[in-house]
Amino acid sequence: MSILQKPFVVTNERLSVDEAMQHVTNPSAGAINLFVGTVREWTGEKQTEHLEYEAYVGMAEKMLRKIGDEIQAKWPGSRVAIQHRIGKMEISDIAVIVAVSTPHRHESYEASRHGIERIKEMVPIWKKEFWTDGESWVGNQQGTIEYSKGEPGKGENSHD
Amino acid sequence: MSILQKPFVVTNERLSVDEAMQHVTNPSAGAINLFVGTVREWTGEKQTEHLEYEAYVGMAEKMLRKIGDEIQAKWPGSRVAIQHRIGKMEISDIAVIVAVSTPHRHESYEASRHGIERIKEMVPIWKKEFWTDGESWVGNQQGTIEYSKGEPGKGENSHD
Amino acid sequence: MINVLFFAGLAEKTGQREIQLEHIAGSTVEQLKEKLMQEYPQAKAEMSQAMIAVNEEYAEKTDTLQERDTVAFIPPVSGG
Amino acid sequence: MINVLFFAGLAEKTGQREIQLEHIAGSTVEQLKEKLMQEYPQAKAEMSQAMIAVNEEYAEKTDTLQERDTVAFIPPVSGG
Repeated sequence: MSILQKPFVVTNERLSVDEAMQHVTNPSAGAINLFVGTVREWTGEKQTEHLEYEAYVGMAEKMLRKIGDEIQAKWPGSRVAIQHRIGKMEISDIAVIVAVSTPHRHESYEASRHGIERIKEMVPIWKKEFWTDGESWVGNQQGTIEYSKGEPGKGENSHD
Repeated sequence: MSILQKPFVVTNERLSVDEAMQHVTNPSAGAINLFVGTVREWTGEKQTEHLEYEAYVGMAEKMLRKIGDEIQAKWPGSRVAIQHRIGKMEISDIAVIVAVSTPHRHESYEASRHGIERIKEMVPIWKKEFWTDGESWVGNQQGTIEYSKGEPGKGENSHD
Repeated sequence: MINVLFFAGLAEKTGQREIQLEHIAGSTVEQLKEKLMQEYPQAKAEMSQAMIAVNEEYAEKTDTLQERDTVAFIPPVSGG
Repeated sequence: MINVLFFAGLAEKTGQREIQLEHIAGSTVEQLKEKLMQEYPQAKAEMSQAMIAVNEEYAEKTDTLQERDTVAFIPPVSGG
């Protein structure tokens, strides 16, 4: 069994939108929204050569499942799969897929958006950019984000 | 060459999200949003057995390209592919794929949403529902939609 | 000669998918529509709801038809 | 014994990915953090920014640690 057969997974394997979609396809669904995060070459003037993602895998998968539960509670009838790749990635590689199916299209966008925003808030995965002129971990260079208390999105000052 | 190698297409062939995504993947993209419309079995109390889509193919493809142009004008740097299947479709089959890539995630949702809304407004494709208890063309049973003047979304009373 | 296309429910109501009409060039889109509503009274409701495309572009009621135009009656769409 | 995990920039700054600490059970999360900031002064800024997870769940500063807990320092995340 491929690891991609798990709907909530953090893996070194290449991700596939077809496989992610299969997790959420079902007869009650009229709409499926797939958000795919890919490795972008240019960020302003800076050129990315490649990226490396690191994760606290066990906890990250647990948090992905938690996000899935949140979505299913908020959008009844939805199905969710969230897959994140880690390790070295080249330009245009798929880093993350959020797949959500719902009966109607409006909620598929809302729910998918909720998924990716929550990933960026609470899932312990870190991106290291390898620029043409250096390297850096993303997320803490500015020092503007402080997690002072408890779970992100629940604490009083969890996100800048 | 498969017809799916055209980014804006109306076809009898099965659609593939992997193939649609390939049309929009590029080094400037950090986000790809794929909206997938699938055949839903239940609409309230009514059960769908299958669907048939009919199109004015030449004009429909022209309108899909026009929607792509609208998106690229409104969200600079975006790339778009829109593929619509016609003919007989079973439950869970893919009827339409809207694929949009953008540098950042927010616009990928906005642009994709614009795409599917415009399809439902202006592209000459018609759905016939084959219910367990009868059949009907969708869109005009209510008599509530009147297209009195010119292009939908441009005329004064184009959409209910 | 002008080519006229019917689709979906309108094709079923008229029993036609495509017809050719002579001596129509010079008329407006609206005049053609009225003429066809008289010719296909069983499809009158659907025709009045339909938009009109000329040569694959949505047209205004007041647009004038020309020889060899293709006119399509577009019932309310339901793709997607 | 308590297990402590460091990730990403914090692993680089401390030079450690995982350490074991004795005689910590009974302390709060905040007390452990302060202790480690003294032990790894070069990683003080990163530690103060980090969230703490205990046994794979985000913890409050005032939570009390127990024998065999796994404590993870979570620098600001950047997945997605």
